[in-house]
Amino acid sequence: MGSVNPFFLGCTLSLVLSLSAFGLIMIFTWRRPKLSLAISLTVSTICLIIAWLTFIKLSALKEPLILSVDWMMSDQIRVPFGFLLDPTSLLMFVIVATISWLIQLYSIGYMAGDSGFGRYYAFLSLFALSMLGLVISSGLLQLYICWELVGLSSYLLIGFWYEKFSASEAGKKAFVVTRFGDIGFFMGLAFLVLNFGTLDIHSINSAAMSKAFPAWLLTPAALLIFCGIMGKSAQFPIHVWLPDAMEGPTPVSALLHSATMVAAGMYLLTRLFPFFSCSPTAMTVILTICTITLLLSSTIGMVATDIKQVWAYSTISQLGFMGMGLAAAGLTGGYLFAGFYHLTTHAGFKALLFLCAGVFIHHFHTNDFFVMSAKGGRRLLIPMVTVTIGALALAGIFPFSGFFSKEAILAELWNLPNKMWLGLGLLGAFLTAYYTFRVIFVLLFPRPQAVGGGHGVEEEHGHGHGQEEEHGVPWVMAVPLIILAGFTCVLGFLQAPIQKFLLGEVHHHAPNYVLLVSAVGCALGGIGMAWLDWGAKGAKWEGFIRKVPVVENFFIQKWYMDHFWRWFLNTVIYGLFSRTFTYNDRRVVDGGVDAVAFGTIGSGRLLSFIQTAFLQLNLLFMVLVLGGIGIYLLMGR
Amino acid sequence: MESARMLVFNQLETYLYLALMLFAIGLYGVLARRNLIAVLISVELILNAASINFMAFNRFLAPTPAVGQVITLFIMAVAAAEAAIALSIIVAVYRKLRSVNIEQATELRG
Amino acid sequence: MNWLISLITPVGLASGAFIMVVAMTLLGALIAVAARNIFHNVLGLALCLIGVAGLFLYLNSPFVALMEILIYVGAICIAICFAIMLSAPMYLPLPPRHPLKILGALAGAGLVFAFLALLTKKTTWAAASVRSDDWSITTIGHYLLTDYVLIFEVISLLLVVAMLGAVVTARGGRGSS
Amino acid sequence: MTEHLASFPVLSCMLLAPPLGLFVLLFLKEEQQFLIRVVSLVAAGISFALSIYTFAAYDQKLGGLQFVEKYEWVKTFGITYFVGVEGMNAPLLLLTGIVIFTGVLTMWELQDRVKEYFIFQLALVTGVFGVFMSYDMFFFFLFYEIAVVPMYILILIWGSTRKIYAAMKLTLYLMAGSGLIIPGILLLYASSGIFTFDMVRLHAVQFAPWVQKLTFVMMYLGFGVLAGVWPFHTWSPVGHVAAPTAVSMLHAGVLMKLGSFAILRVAMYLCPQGFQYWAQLMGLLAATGIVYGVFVGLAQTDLKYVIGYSSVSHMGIVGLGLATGTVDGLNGAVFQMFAHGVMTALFFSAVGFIYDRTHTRDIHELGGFSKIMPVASAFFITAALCGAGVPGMASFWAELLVLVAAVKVFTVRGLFAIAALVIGALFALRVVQNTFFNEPNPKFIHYEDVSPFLGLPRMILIGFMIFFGIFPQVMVGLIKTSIIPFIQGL
Repeated sequence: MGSVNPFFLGCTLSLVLSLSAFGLIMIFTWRRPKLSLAISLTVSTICLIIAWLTFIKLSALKEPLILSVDWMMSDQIRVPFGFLLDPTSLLMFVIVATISWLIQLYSIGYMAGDSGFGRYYAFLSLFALSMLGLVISSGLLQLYICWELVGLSSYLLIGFWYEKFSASEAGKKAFVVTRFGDIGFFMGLAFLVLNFGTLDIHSINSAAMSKAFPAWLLTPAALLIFCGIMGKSAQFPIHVWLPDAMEGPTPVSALLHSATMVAAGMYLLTRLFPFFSCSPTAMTVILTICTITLLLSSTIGMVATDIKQVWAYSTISQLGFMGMGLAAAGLTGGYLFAGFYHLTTHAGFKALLFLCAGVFIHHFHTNDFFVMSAKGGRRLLIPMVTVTIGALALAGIFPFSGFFSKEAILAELWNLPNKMWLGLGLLGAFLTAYYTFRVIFVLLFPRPQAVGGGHGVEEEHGHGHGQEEEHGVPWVMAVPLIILAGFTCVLGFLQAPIQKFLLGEVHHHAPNYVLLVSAVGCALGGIGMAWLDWGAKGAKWEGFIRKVPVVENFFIQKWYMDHFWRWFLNTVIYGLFSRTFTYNDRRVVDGGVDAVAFGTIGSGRLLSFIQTAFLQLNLLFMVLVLGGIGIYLLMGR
Repeated sequence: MESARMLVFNQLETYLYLALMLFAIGLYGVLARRNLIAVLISVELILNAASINFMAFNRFLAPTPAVGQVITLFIMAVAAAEAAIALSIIVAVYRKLRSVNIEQATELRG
Repeated sequence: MNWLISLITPVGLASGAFIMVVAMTLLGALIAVAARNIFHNVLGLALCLIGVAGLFLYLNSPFVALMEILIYVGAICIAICFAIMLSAPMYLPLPPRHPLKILGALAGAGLVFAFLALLTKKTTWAAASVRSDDWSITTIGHYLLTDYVLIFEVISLLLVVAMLGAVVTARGGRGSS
Repeated sequence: MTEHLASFPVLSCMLLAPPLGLFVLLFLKEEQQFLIRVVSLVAAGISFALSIYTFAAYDQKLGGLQFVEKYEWVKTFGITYFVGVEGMNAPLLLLTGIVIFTGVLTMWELQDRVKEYFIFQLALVTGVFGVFMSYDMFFFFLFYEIAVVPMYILILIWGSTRKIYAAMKLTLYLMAGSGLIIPGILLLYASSGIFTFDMVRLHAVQFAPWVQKLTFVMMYLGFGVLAGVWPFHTWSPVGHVAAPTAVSMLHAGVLMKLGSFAILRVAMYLCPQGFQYWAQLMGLLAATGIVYGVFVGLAQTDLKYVIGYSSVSHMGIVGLGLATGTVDGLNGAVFQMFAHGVMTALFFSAVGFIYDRTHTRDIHELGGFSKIMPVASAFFITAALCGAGVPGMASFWAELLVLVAAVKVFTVRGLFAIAALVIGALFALRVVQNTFFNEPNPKFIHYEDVSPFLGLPRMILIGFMIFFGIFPQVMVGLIKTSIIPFIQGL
């Protein structure tokens, strides 16, 4: 076995180790927090090292490295197990490994004393396994498997505090809703494998680039696969699971929202970018859906009072933004860089924002940022600074990372012939800045009397309250914040190197000053608007949207999407199909069988009247019949 | 010899028709009589009809004339067994129903 | 008078005796099924069986005829007499005959008779080409203990079982003494 | 099909170990409970070990029938004792070994009529092993009936909810099925012209099309009853509910596979034209069963009913795979038989543990069991996730193969079956949420968790499930060796 590629070995090792960490903890050490932590963190560190080593060793790679072995070889369906190591996957590999390592570190503090500590780390290992497997997998089917595992681990982690009804409900919702999208993905895969023959990402992309796909195959397959992306990346109309997903522990939300679960969708879009861009129809659909998502989630974010919910909606809107960037690039023949770059930067600052929120929540035992503010949230210095950095990045302010990536996406939108998309993108940027700084200003300028503006957000409980009185932030929680804040600050200036790494060359555009000014203007306008509403001395602490109560209510009700799905589930699935089928089973199928049984018994009763027990009568009939038959037989002779 | 063969008691059919009559009379008894003992007597008639047939075939057709006799003996043995059982059943039925009328033994009526 | 003289010839005597035997058989059978008194039935049966024994004599086997009288008349008829004594008293009034039932029984018996008569008539009875004329009792005994030994044993088993069964059944089943 | 004779009668030993154990049990006293259990366990263990051995020692390169034993039994009727292993029955023998072994361990705590219970269970298993390894139609049917009949007694004596009704219903259904099978078998036997029950030889006979069509539909319906084909499925949830734990395990885990396996082995193998004629109907019924099962299961409140209907749905996947008549589909169908068997056994094993303690299976009354019995809950949740088609478990691969093949052959039905996956997930998670999550019911708070010994059988089941989930090629490669010649023979 001397000829095994070391990279293959390394990648496999990281997956196997993560899996065995999960298995070990679940089977043996789940009752022992310290041991579980040691196992999980060791594995995570090894994965981190492998990821960075692979990244560094392969950074000068010209051609994508494809390593694969057979996994399951049926007749027409062949699933290889392998890795496609190209710049995109390498970058993502590093990001995932880093963020999951940071979150494991952070969770030491956050989850300390929780009764399910060991289980928590087992699930984190599973999450790492599935996400690492996802980003480097060479075939779509392997990707789909990891994709489902990501869904599984997010289900387990969102519903981690299973005693709480809302948590278990949210976990179920996340799994089922994303599964709803995955059906499309699966159908797309089936369609593709039956008509194209292979699900190898590289060959699909090469075939797409050489226009080997007929349109009848391309567009349906692309749209079906996009269904899966919609589910995972929480795009309209199946975004409803993501806001609820914050029922899990906050580090999980950070993981989910930054580098793993939701990123998986956009990552897949990036991965199959050449394939998708061959179908303008599909790209237009994607663009439309992402734009709707962007606006929808930004407007809901404006009225949410739960800090995690605001960040959740901001995630959805940023994902929509990435999708827009990719779709626009696809339509104009551009590059995948902008969207993917935003995915990268977003991973950093969104993890940062969630971890900061986690510190606040951990400290104040509430999710409502109005209450945090009243209790003196701004006195927590490190998280306050870092959350502001994250917010600035999210709003797209120079020199933070978000600025650069948003500029890149807006540039792609600029290239579209229809400028409506650009306008909507700018509107999204404005709203993003507004709701982000609504949170920041509320935290910075507390007004104790205003508590109660919240809508009864429940306290996140379940973890130990041992260090209730302990002031300050434990270092295991602070270090990840600082690291991530550092990333957020520097990542923007690495645009050119990253672009070179991803695309192999740097595409210099002449700076588009109109776009620059309008984008920055929108961001600053949003911040200004937030300042007027929430920050300034005489601000009313009322969103400008309150002037139109109907619209505000519409936003507070989350565009009635939750209501719609709830209605759909209760009335159509449970009420219509399930009830009808059950009734049919009981009455028609079972009833039919019982009717046959009773009919048999009844006819037996009926016929039993013939049994008079007069033996001679029976015998007489017998004799008569026998004689008759005998004579009949003899007649012919 | 020729005339001897023509004699009525030297012809197979005579015995067959005789046995047949016996059989029909027995059958009539089985079908018509109400007394269980009378039914048993009728059954004995039927058995005898069979015996006669065997003996007749034995006399006129069979290659080895001992075989039919052996079988007739068997029939007698079986008839004896049958009679013993049937009579004991009759006694048991009488004890239970205080009657040997076959039409009153109707416990199996559906 | 010629026929009277001819009666005294061996053939004539044999024929006359044969007619008597046949008459005994049929008369006995008719009494056995038709008489209303159950005891008369038994006597009719006995008469019939003696007739059958006579037939067996005509069929060339005195041994079987002897056994017929011994077993049937001697044993079975006596057993039936016992059964009559053990069951319903004979002085009880008999229920009236049911004409429909008689008619049905006649029809059934008649139909079967017709069928079998037709069968007898239509069949060509062919004798075996080679026929031995060994009618001796020795041969019968020989057969019983060689070719038919299994049946013989089974019959003896049957008799034992029947006897036991008769005893058990007549006793009134388990538990009663 | 080439045949490779065995030097050591592995299969006969596997087949005879349970009846031998049964024979020993006859001489034990009811009071010697421990000894009774040990004897049953040893008997089951021998079969289990041999089934693993055949699975592992089967030579995939050589292919064909291996471990063959063939003795003439009744020459006049052409009946031979003919057993063997090939790719399609090796997994099922392994499955039977796993389920009987874990089943005996699961029933370790049984107190009521222990001796009789294990006697009947071993008798049942003898039949199951016999069906899976027989290549003679006479023995096939004989063992089939042996497997079916003890079920009646097992449910009637050791069962629970509505057991008399359930046992009667199950038996009548299966007997009605047999009533269709026997004429089918005899028709084949009579019209073959060679008067043999040997399936390999019968396979070479070209039956007239009408014979094939008639026989196939009779056998499909007859065996389909046991396989839980919609709409002949209603006996199965009722039966599962009434049966004691290990019997449910055997019943849903193994017995239902007898039906689907028989459809594959007898009906499709001997009547290929009949299969082609009826494939559309098979596909339709199977797809209906898949969708229907999950929807009905969604409305159930009894844990075992829920699992029962999930079985209907999963067996629909087996049926759909068979109906496709492609290598992928059949691979998937056989794999699904195995995966579903292990999964359902785990399901019932976990439910049985909880029911034995709490005496309720109403999901509204249960709740928060993850707090009370974390290990028992983990077992059930694992099974539920497997049922929801999560990758990493054996059933994922099976469903993948079947569904993709189904999309190829019956596009619309295949798409419906895929869409049922989401309801399947909802269905599994709803039960998990109601039973194991939320606040615990205070009534049950003091119950103890699974002991390591009783956890062992469940761990074995999970182990197999995950092993074949991670290394599907071990299974698919084996199944493929027999499916590819099978398809070529169609």
